[in-house]
Amino acid sequence: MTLWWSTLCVAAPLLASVLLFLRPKRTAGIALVAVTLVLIGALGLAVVLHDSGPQFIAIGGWGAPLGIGWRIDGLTVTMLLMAGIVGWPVTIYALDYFGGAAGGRHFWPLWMLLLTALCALFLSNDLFNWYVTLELLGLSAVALVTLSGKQAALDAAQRYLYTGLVGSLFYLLGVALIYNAYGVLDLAVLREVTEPTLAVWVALGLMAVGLLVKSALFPLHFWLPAAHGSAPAPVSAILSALVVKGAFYILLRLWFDLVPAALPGAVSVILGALGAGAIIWGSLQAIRATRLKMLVAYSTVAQLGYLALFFPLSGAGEWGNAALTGVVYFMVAHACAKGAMFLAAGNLQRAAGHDNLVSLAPTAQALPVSMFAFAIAGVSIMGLPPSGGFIAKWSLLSAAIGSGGWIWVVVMIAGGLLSAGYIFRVLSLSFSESGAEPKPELAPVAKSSEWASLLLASIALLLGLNALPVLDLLSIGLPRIG
Amino acid sequence: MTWSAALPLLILASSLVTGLVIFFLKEQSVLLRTVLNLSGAGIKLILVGVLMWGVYQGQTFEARLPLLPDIELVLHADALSLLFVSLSTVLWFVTTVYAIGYLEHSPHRSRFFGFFSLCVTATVGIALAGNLITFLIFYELLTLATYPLLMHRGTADSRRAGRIYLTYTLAGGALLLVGVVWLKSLAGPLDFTATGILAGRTDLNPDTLRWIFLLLIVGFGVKAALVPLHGWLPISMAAPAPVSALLHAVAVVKAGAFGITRVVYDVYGVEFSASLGVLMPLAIVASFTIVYGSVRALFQDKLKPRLAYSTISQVSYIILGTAIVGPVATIGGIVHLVHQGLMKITLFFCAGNLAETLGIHRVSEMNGVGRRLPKTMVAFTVAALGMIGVPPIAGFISKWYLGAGALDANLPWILVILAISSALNAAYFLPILYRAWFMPATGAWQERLEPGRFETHWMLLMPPLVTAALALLFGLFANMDGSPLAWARLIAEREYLR
Amino acid sequence: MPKLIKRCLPVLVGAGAVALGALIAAAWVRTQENGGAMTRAVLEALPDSGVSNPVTAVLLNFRGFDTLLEVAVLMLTLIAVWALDLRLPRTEALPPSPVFSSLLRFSGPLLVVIAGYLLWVGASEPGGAFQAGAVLAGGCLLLRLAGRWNPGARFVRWAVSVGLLVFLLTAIAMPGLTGGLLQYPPASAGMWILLIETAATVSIAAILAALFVAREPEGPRR
Amino acid sequence: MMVADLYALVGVVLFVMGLSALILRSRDLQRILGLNIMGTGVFMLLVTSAHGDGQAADPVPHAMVLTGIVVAVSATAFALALSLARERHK
Repeated sequence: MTLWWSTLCVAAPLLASVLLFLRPKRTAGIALVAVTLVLIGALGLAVVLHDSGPQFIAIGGWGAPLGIGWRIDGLTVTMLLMAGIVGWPVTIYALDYFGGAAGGRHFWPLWMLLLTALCALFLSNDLFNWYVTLELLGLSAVALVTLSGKQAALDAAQRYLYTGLVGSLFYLLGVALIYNAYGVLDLAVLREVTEPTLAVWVALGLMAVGLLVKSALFPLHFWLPAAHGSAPAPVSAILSALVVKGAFYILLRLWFDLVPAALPGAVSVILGALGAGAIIWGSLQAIRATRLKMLVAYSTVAQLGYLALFFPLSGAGEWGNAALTGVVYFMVAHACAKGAMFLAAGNLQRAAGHDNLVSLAPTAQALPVSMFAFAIAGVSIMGLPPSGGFIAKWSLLSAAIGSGGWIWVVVMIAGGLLSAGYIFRVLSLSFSESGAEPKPELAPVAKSSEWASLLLASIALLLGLNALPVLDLLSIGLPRIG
Repeated sequence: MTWSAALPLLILASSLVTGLVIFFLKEQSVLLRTVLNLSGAGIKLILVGVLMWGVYQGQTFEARLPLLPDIELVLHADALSLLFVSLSTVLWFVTTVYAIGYLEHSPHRSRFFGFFSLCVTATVGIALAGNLITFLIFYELLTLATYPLLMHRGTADSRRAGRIYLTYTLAGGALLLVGVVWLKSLAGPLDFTATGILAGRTDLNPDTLRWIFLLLIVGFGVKAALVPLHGWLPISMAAPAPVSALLHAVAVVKAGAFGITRVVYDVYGVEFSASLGVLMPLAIVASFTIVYGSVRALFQDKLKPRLAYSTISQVSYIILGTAIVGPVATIGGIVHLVHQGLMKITLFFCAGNLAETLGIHRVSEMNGVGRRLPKTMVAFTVAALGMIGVPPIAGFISKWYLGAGALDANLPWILVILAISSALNAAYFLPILYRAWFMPATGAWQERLEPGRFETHWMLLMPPLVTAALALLFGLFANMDGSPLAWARLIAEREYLR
Repeated sequence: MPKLIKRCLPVLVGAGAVALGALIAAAWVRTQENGGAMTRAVLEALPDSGVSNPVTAVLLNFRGFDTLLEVAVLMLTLIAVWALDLRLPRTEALPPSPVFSSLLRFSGPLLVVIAGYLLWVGASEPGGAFQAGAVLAGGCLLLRLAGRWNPGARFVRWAVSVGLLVFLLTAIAMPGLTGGLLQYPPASAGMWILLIETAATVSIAAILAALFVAREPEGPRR
Repeated sequence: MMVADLYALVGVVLFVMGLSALILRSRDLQRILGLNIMGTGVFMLLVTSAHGDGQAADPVPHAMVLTGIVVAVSATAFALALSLARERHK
């Protein structure tokens, strides 16, 4: 049965992309069905995991060294569920957003291909297969950014493309080095074989640089704000919530399987420092941003810093598990919250025709549902209870305090307060005295769009009420740390 | 889900559900909103009554919801939580009536009452919290729920007040989070137990415990308006009157004081805290706050900031009671939690009436207002005298017990502090009473009151009278076994190692 | 300040590049040979892979999933280029010259035969779908430049997607036959691979030609 | 063994040259060329790793290179189209 569910996750969106390319007329049904099938596939896998633990699938029936293998454990299924949960409201939002527009008919096949790449990436357990999925993911993301056709979007897309390709080539060079040394691409086999030689260090270094570029960690993030800020709203939601997580997921897998335990502390501390830099710098830029979508994009840069904090915390013995649950929970909660934020920001931009914060107050008051969604998502981004972000922040904090990493505690607290700085800057819009200037006439925003952003935001909230089901799922086949 | 687990959840749900429904009500459906508001508050009142009766019979009520593998959300009804939950529910019902009357024609009322109900849910959650983590969760929820109320008017200075309020409370909340996580990683589950979980724990290194205590106290001190952290309170007077009444007498300020009481009694245990030597600095800070608040209140010409500074000093009585080791002082501190709530809310209701009906904001404009608003000013006088500590009214009892407690713990200087602050209270309340009753009216408002008509909207008049009467009753019949004093005695017995 | 950076940037980047190169080269030289375990595994499994050319076996059987995603990448690129809506000037036909038309008459069919041969020989010699597709695309462009061929939108869309469609449908159908995703029955593996390769050739030719034209054909849909 | 290492060395040099060209040059075409040279460098390395000193060459790197080339082609096509679109917009 595992085969059927996992194939469903990959084949459904791929088939949908071809059908949408052939006959783009009936877009609504096909795309929505495909995303629902991905969700069903992920839920099916979750059930199978509960009954019989982690699964391995050899594609084409060939054994590990020769063929490509799929590894399905708690982490994989959590990521697939994340993709499905965020994908569903985004698809509903896009139905209305791209309704009649000419750009619409290209959005659907690209979005389905992106979803295929994501699911294939989460399932895969093979270094080179990851390269191909990364490439498919990167190119479809860049193509989606260009959809708005504006000059800013094209410039941002080009910068995004170049950095993405450089990142992929660095990753491929790392794969070449590993293959030259051990002659095998499957991660499960590699885990037993690798020892900390120079070749492995250089290969991992190159792969890490490539993946950090593609997941926009601090010094290598310059392409993200412009790309996410100028893309259409559903595209920015997909980019910030899902695409950057793909590269980080691979880094996480490599960290567990290939990185030898005797990693010098300095490397993880440097990564942590980059994360801290991302949190501080990203939040400051967000506080200074003049446009709403740029604010949310810089917030993504800041929140990705939290992910990098995982590395210094994960080496901390029995606290490592708290760090892992923290970082994975953070990825899921951030995906839902950031997706909802971009959708809400999109609603405000469509209604007002612009998104500069200075004159957005009347629009904010005219769209209470979107502002409510933005507020709930903001609560999760700030890590305040009762939200998923709080659970993630709690786990990371307890890992940091447990292992005595006081700098990381200070960084996380400062990050939380700074994020409150820019989130409440937006929320105070809905309280400003708007009686004075005349009511601007607002473009109609579909109810379904507003409720889609609220649905995604409340999922981020529900994640905070009871973390046990997600953590039980996550612990199946959890790679032990240290 | 037995009845004993369901009741606390029902109490929470009664205001949460009505709040969420009110959010999505249209602005014009006034009747439905009022009915929902009052029924929500009414149901909560009844449920809390049932809860008190149940606890009185010896039943234990506890709801446990799993949150993380080693952490649970616990709602537990013990004597201390009952005191605060009953106070907040009664005062909530009264404030709801007042708010409906006060905001009769203002915009955004659905949004206001939505967040209003979220606030009460958070306050009741704080009261019923069974462990430090649940307390923290509802504590942060309270910040989020009160921010929109503070910003309700949307004027420039209410936005400034909101910003300052957020900076203080979020910073405090962050420190609190670090303290709680640190304590959790050291001491495991932090369920509140009568004489403190850490009481017997000599294995933990005292210095770390002192650091954690500091973090917790600063976290709670922000909302309890201890001196260096009180900046947000006077500025947040820009909010409408029911919100100021809510912030000062029931929700935010009390949450901070209640937090400190929980930490000292049920987390550290009062003897263990004394042995750590953390209570003396707390007493000193509290005393300084008492005097500082009263002194600043003297110079405030505007009525609401004066009441704000008076609150800063009054809340520190509660913390002072907690900081003095001894059952008598504990009784004084805990019973003041209730008495100060009643008296302060009366004062704010009257201030609201003055502003709403006659447009009076400054003490200097209050000459002869007693003739124009006799009932309101009677309530104001009762509450003001109670604040000063004049006998029959409740305030006297808590000051009496605090003084006796200080003598028991042979800390005479605290008696001096109490005397000074009572004098200062008199110094800033009596002139107001003198102006209102004995000075001829100079304001533009009409001197005589036409007979037969209420002096102001009945919904604005009833609440202060009810709370003033309660303050008087709790003062006169303090020794009855249902009164807050009896509850405080019950709590105090439990808190000390026999 | 920026002028200073502008002047010493090349030196900085050069030094960094040399260091990086030295590091990679050192890592490469230092690694001992991996002993060719993979080669033995491939040669061992070759007989029941349905083809005799090991590279094609790896490409279409052992690591078939990579190739499936790769065809998706090609199709994705075409959609992306069409989404850019370049509106390039329509490539008008070259003026009719006897040399060009005779070249066309001779090379057109030849290219198709070469493409067919490359496709067929892929099973045993170096060749296969990508090489054949590229040659076929060359042929299509020749016809387009001669203005002889302007296919309709419907045809182009079907030609572009037939490769991915066939590959995906066979991949999904395989569990029915052999119980494994993309696992061909050993007996008829060669036949399945040829089917996929043919469809892939058509698609690759169509995609590469369409990429050259870079203009979404206005079909009946407009 | 020397010859294989020579090819590997050339591959590394190409990679590094392509990278520095990409960073230093600002015109689109030069950057796309830089990217292609980097890709070729990596493919050179992959092909050298297939070297089986004497017996048959390892087919898997060859397949990887084939896939890599197709991906490089599509990336370059998209990059060229994107720079064309930007020119047209100005």
